[in-house]
Amino acid sequence: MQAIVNISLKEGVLDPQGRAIARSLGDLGFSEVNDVRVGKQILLEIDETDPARLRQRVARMCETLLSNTVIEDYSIDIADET
Amino acid sequence: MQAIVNISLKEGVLDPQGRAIARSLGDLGFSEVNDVRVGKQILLEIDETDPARLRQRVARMCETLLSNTVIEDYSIDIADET
Amino acid sequence: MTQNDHLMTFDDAAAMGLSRDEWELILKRLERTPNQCELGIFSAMWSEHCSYKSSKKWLKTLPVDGPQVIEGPGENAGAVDIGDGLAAIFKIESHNHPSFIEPYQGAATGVGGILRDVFTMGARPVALLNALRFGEANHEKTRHLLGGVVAGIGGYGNCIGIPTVGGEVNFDKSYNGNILVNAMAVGLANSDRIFRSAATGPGNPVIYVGAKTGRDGIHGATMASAEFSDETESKRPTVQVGDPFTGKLLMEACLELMASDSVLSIQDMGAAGLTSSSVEMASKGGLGMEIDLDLVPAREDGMTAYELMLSESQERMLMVLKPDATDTARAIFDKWDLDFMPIGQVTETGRLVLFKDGGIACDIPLAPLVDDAPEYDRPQNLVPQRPRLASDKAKSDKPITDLLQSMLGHVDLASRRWVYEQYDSHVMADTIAGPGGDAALVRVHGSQRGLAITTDCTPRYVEADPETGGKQAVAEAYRNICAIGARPLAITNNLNFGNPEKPDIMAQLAQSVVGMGKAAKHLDTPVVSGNVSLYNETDGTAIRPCPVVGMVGVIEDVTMAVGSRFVAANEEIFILGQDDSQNDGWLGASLYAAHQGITAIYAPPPIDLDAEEQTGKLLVQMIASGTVTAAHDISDGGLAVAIAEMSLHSAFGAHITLPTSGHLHGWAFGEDQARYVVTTAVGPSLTQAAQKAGIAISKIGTVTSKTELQFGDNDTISVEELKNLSEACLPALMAG
Amino acid sequence: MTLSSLASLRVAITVFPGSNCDRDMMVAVEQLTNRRPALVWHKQASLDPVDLVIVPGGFSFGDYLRCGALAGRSPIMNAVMDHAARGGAVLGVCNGFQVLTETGMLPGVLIRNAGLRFSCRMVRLETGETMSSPFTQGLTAGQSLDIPVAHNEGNYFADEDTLDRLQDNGQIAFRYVASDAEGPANPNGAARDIAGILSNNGRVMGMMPHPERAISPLHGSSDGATLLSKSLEALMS
Ligand SMILES: Nc1ncnc2c1ncn2[C@@H]1O[C@H](COP(=O)(O)OP(=O)(O)O)[C@@H](O)[C@H]1O
Ligand SMILES: [Mg+2]
Repeated sequence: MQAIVNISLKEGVLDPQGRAIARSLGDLGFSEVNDVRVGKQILLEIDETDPARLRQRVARMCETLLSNTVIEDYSIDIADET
Repeated sequence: MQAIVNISLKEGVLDPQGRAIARSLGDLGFSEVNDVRVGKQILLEIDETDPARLRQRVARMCETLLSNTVIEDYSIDIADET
Repeated sequence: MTQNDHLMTFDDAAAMGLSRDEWELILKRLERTPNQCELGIFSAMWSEHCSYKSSKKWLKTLPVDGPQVIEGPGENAGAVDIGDGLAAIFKIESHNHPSFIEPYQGAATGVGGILRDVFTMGARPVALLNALRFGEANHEKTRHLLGGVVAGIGGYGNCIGIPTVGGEVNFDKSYNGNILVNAMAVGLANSDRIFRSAATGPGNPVIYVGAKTGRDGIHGATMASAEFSDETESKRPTVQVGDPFTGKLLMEACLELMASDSVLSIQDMGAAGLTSSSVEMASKGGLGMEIDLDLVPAREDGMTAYELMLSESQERMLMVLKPDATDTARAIFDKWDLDFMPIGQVTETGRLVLFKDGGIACDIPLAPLVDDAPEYDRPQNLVPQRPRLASDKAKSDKPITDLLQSMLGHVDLASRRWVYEQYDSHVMADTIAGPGGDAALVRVHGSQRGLAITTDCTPRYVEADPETGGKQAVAEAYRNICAIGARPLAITNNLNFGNPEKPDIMAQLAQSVVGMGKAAKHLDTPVVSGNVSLYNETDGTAIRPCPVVGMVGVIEDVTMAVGSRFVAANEEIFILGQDDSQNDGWLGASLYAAHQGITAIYAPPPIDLDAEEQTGKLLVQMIASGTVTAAHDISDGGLAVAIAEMSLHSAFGAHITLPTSGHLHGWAFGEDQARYVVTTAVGPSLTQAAQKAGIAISKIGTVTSKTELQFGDNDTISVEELKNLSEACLPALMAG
Repeated sequence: MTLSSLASLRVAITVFPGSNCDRDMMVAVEQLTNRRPALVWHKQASLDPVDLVIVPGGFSFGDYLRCGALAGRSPIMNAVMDHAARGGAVLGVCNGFQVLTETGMLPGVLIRNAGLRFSCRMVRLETGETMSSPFTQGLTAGQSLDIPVAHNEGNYFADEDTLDRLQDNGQIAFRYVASDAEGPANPNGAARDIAGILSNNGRVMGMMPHPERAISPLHGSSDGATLLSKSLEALMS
């Protein structure tokens, strides 16, 4: 099964990359852009058929490795979950 | 309105980062992980009320700046779109 | 009979860049019609990039010998003796087209590729340089390309941990649609432990190591051999993605393996991947090779023989091992978590035989791939004689310091700090002089010895007079090496030109190689390696010709080297290579002329190779004896710019005496060659030595503790002001 | 303190795939102590008893995911954490600092440079008023050191409470200060100009600048040698 982990910077953490992109977009004429935040999206292909168990395992992966909880939040999407 | 752009490497393009993460997850005991691909997720806060127009503008942003279409694909999610 | 029933036609060959004659020759040599894989192999090996078909005739004229040469052109990189039983191994290579399409990855993989060429020879890389050309500063693509290329070069070099110590960046509108990204790597090895690529010993195992093969950059060598147009942009192959992390592991694993006694021959997979590596190894050894493509570690399912053979996936090597060394080798690659796979063996057949899915995917003789590779004597137009520019025609009424402000604040001459601070220039802790000076200086680890390295080319001159421009590139590199006190040893070159099928371009290529050869021979700096990049054109417009020279020199004691900054107040400033009577200078093809809006092409400054040699040698002696305390060669922007540059990053200024007659701006901004600005605390010793050696010398001023540049008594500017202009230029450009 | 006495000091340097300042650090320490430190491979799950572990600079595991993240979870770092838990001294330089924050041995995190570019240049550091620590006790508060940086992610970040605590406890070992070198004093936008911090007990230090690249006048500064040798001497006594 597939799991998607979205990792974003916690609110309040400065995102210089997002700011730079917002500025560039403005320079390019996209003046309607107010704010940009950049996060990561991690796609995992996993040998696991039970969505609940999959979610649990992926949460463990996030806590141990995939996200740094000092500055990042994560959310998990399981493709075939209802 | 908010738009979310997900940027991923095109199929066939090497993802060294994904490989290194997959290997580390394996070493950490997550042996069920078969494959990892890493992409970017860009959240845009935009002054625009018409979802269709928003999508169009964001697509333009992707083509001009946000994604490198030589090696990346992008997809756009508009929060309030039906 | 090969398994692939789908036989090729001339149309297929043409799509791969082969001409009708070349197609006919393939049919004749094979005595049958090739399949897709076979045709792909021919087209790659006969591409301009691999076969040098347009340039070979001229490359053969370059001097390649000398007592210092251990390995000349023909191997992955050249090698020269630097004393103490050590060899400096170096080469330069272009990644122009990929960098235009994807600047970060194009530049990064360029660095990765040139590093593999160097460590393939058994050398540990110790320095990286790069020669870059971008379009006009205000061109819409320049910021994006410059930002991406610089980040990519840094991205690879910084991560793998080899210092990037020098290079050059220039801007000109002829590169708007076709930038140049040339990367040079220098490594060190024991002279008696250099590895070569010729396969030996039929029956010996052929081993694939490194990263897996994917569908990236398929047929890149062919792309590098074609012009750009809007059409090619859409059918371009996927660019390769560099993986400096795997590159680092591969480098460490290969060097560890080479320290054991296991490797018979080794070749990196660069342009044309598995094709060129297997063909070159087998043919250089006068042998054959058999490979089972099903064993090649693949990143994707269902790759065809054609794709496997022509993929340019990065971080891969091919080796022939001693038959009993496989286990030792495998253990090393396991330790570094890299693929290690015996995929075939050396044979006696003189053929390349590839197996796939239980059948034969390719069975072709090797000789025609290499020996019958076409070699053209392409027609050239006569190079027009350019008139000499009279200094009066370039006259301006502005004071020298006004011109200095506009020139040093312009992208042509402004500080490159914005670029080189993105490069880790001192990892390995042996960088004695990093970017920002004349030549870079890198200490040989654990000794006092140092390597001096530089890259140079002035396309303005080459365009105006290719032969003189070719000579000048060597001469300027020579001066940069001498200016820090090192002895020039040898060069590598990267010939960047437009479409050689056009007689004007062919003349640029041929004549500049002639000039380069003459200078290299005269200055005893033979050519030990190089690279050719042709078809640098977009929609029919060629780049300004850019035959880049990378030079390596040696200094016995790095503590004796000097820099180009002023070091002490009250020292005297001299021009070495010019006498007191000179009161004008050569403004044709100069930066000054360009800044005066002169667009017509005038003759560039002539090169006097005797003067270059004598002056350079004297300077090296004067530095070794401690007589000269700082030195800077005079190049773009002439004397005034050289003096300003010497003060910019010092704590000193200068008071310069002007000539009382003649043409002041010609004198200040002329680009006459074979000259250096030097400082000394012992003026009489220096003048005496120069007179004895028959070298012109002229005292022009004094270093001052007041941080101002004073030209005569009425034209003064603060060093701080100039420095701010110079430092602000690139950051302002990049901030947009 | 003489060289021969420092030679009984046991120093280990961790090596990850992608480390690239391990050799430079080894050379620097060997030059100062006359004894070659041990290089320990990341797969090793235990450490012989040592007086100091150095986690060197580089791009461990390519810095993929986040810099220092993958190295932070390698077997050797468990051993290093045990060593630190027993009161052992640990020094992390550049990528090593990033690894130490990823393991939680030091608070905060190092994020992308504010300028979004790799930055390689000489900077000036000022020693903080610190708690008792082997890494700063040989230096005086306010002492300045010229040591180069070379990094893409050296922008120290922690929440305000953490920053206040670091400051109040004397855990800020080094700050970037103005010098005559080109460019802004703070090369990366680090909070409160922080270049290096200490752990709660002062036995673990992380710093972005590379002392091993400033050990001789030929490097343009010997201040890195000062910092390292003072630390080694303190660990000896
Ligand atoms: N301009 C040149 N001058 C001298 N030698 C050259 C030049 N161009 C290529 N060579 C030599 O030809 C050989 C093949 O070069 P190249 O195809 O670039 O090697 P690789 O396959 O490693 O990329 C090398 O030995 C190279 O040094
Ligand atoms: Mg090669």
